[in-house]
Amino acid sequence: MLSIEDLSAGYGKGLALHGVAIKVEKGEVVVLIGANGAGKSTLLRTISGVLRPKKGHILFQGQKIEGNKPHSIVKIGIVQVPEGRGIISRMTVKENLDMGAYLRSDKDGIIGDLERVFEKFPRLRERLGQNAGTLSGGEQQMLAIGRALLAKPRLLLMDEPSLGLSPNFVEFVFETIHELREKDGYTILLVEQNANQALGVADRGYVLETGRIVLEGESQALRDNEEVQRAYLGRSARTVET
Amino acid sequence: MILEIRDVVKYFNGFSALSDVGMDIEEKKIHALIGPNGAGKTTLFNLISGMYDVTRGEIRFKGARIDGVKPYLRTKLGIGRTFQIVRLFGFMTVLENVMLGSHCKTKAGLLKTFFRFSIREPQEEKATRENAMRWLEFVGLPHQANEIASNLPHADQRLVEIARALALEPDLLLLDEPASGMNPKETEELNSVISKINQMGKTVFLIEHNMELVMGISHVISVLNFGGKIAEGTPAEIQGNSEVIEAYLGKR
Amino acid sequence: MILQQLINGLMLGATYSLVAIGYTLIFGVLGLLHFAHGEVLMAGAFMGLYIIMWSGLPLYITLPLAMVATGVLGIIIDVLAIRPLKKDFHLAPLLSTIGVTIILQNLAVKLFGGYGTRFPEAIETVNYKVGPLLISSANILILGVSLFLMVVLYFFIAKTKIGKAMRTVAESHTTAGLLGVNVDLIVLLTFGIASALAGTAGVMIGIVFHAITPFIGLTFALKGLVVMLIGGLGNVVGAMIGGLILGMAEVFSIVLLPTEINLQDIFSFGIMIIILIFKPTGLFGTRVTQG
Amino acid sequence: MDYLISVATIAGIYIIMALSFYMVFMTGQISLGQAGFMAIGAYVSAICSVKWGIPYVPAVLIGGIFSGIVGLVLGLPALRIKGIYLLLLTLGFGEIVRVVAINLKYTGAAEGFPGIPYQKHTLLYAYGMVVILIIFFSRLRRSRMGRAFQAVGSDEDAAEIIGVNIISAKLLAFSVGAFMAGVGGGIFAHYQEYVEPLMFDVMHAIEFLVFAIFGGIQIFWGPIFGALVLTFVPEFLRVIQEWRMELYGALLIVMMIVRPQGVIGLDTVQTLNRLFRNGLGKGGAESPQAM
Repeated sequence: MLSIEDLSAGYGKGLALHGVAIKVEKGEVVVLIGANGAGKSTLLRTISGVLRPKKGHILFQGQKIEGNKPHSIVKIGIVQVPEGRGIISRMTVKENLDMGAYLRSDKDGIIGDLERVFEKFPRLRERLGQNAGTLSGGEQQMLAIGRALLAKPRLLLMDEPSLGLSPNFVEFVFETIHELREKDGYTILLVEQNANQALGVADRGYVLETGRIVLEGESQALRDNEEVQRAYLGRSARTVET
Repeated sequence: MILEIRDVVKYFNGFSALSDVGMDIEEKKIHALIGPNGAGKTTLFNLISGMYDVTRGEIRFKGARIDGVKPYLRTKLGIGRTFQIVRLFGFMTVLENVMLGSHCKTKAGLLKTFFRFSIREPQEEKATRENAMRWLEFVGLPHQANEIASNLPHADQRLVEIARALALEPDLLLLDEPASGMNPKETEELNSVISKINQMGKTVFLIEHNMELVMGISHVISVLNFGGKIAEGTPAEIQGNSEVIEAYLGKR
Repeated sequence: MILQQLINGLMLGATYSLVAIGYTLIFGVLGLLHFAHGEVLMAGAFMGLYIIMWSGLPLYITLPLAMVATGVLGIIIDVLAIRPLKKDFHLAPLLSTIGVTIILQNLAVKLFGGYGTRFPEAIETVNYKVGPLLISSANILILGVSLFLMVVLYFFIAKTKIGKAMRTVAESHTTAGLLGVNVDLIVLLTFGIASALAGTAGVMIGIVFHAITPFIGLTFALKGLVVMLIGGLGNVVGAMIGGLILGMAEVFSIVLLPTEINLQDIFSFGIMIIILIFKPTGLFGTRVTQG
Repeated sequence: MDYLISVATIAGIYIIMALSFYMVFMTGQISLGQAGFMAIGAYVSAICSVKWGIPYVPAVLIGGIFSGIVGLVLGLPALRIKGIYLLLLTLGFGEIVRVVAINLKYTGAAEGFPGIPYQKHTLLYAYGMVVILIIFFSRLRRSRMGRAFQAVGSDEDAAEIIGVNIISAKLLAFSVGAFMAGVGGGIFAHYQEYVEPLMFDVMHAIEFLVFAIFGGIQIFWGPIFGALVLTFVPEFLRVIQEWRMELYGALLIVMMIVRPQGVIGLDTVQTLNRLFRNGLGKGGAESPQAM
């Protein structure tokens, strides 16, 4: 569905990604893990068109999309739940959700999807008229996910959805991701620091280190891989004892 | 103890970024601060250097309270720092950037700058320049002295920033993610620079995500998660701490 | 007497509001102080003047035409002087619009001369006596049109899809893009709307004062800026209310202060400087209106 | 010949004004009040000469010092605000100075202040001042305070963490800039033999800004170059003279798009330095800093 070849990108003169290649098949949950500054968010931002790639190709359903503007990327069905949630704090929860359906004009479809979002996140219905800026972190994350779902994504990109959430909400976010895939059949590309839990809900994963893919594989294999532990805690293979 | 952090609390518009954090930084040690994104590490640095004020709690430097003291005065007391995203002064040469580090150790005012009869370089200026040059050599970049700072490669800019902080001859050096965006070879160089700084008898307090670097050079490591300290100890202790592993990798 | 001044103040204030809304819209969406906004108003006044003179059509047709023409001018400014700028010098947009200011003002002096140009009688002057008050048809027109435009704009921003998109862009260009909003288009539209409002204000100033000069831009730009500061940067409702406040304050200052020196000129600047020093976030806070 | 001298004299005064803008800009503050400071210097020195019979040099200096003090006072509130707020504050200040001058009977109000003794060696005095300023800025550039100013202009927070007292740096830059503008005003007044409020309106402040921005704002040679080129070239090309202001405007926009650092940037100076050294075969024995 999504196939990235030899992608290099970065801010200013420097490069944050060096020849990255990944693939996401329809119906899969794929996770990108790696330490801070490894280039995970840069990769998502490049796919979404916020950042122009310096080299390489991004193919979505066989179609070249690199260099397109963000709004046209959304139009073809790649929707991102941005890092830091990207809530429009000075609008109400309802208006935020309306913005999710910005490019759609099928009124009935939107109403139906809105109901499904409320089923998933009943809390949002209660807060409908409230200013989104006053929501708690967890509620904002629900709003961000709900809003993205309203755009009818074919591929959902999620940038660190568990970041800054309390442990209970972290749990909830991963349950939601699991459900999105199992029940609703979404294809998801996920960026996470929370490696164990992310690999728990994903089919496959890639490990990024200073802008390069250093490891890829099935989730279970990655979970047991010592390299992954090392990347996070700097342990040499010998001292691993988990 | 060169730096004592006592029950520090920081709120931003009602959100608590740090809650009751306490930490002691021992003199002449390399002390690392680690933790997942958003744990409050940079916030703590900003409180120490004075970019933010604490909501509650106190910070002592060499025994005297510094919370509430203006940032530039803390610098004068001997706290130097670098930033997560490099902040060099772009319109200036590398050398000038490092010379700025000596600002609070020097005196010449505007009048003295202008009203002098000799066309020779003033003594103080010469000393400042030579001092800056020494620090550039220390980080291995003397050949870049006259380059415009923003034209340097990223890793070199980081080193210049460290040289600038060193030029003010701090007793405590705060390094905020010095290795971020560096490749393994550059990280290696950085590693040796940090060790050298420590060998000169300076205390280094650093935030870093590159665990190989952290585990390799730190004497003590403190771990922050959700604005609170969850662990502290030697690298070996931290690597074996299950709470830390969970904070980083998540629950299994 | 007081009531009569109140009417005059409201009328003056309504034009200020229209100017300030433009400033505040552009500031909200782009974070840019559109220095040339006053000159856009001046250009709008002259375009209105010529449209009225040449076409001889009634005002309810020529005014919208002038609005469209000024809106197009605003869009041209965005395309030529704002969009091509490099992003890494944060003062570039401000300095670029200062460039636009110089060009527009001096072109106007060449085209229309440095002195006042008589503004055609766009509407028949009728004075209505309501009790002790004397209300002219121009008064009614200006108040009516401004209030109408403000209400329409308010609902446009609060309720429509495009209005919400504008507020999203005002909050973050990146987020807006990720939601499918064509950010460039919204910015263009914002320039268009803001400029059209300034054009309206320009035509009205022509109708009230019967003459316009190439220099009215700066005067009204400054008033508009004062109003934007009163209302808070990026706050549309604040700009609406702020305009009325300044208008009335000015009118009353003429009544109450000694007349031999023209203190009212200093008056607005005085207010501006006091606000800048003591409450730079404005009396109503800095934000875009909420729905 | 007389004509050439008069153009050169005006250019010299403009160099002083462009440098006064640059002085303030070094610390990252944009001032649209430089014409106001110029006016203060012009009027005060004129009063000294005309009313109290003080000789030329002290009169001009008193004007400059008075302007510097006003700069200090205006700088105090200016410390609390930045960016466009500061721009508006200085804009308002400039206008207030002008309006006060229009109303001040003591100095002839709007009709102007005539009878200022003519200084026939103005050319020498103006360029004498320019030379002093060049020495000042080149010494400043290689000094602790100069670097501090630039650091504040480039990144306030980082400058403070490095140990710079940003408050005193900004205040100092503001009042020294005002002093320069005041001296420029004094020289101007004694060359024109009379002054009137119209000479110091906002458009003039903007003109000084254009000189500096066009020439370059990374190093003091920029404003000097800008003021010289933009004064001389229009004088000798009639077509340009007529369209001078429009050209300034377009130049400002184009510069912002193509080269926001101005014609003379640090890179230019470095290249020249290198050529110069290689040409003389000197190697790197000189102080390694860029001029």
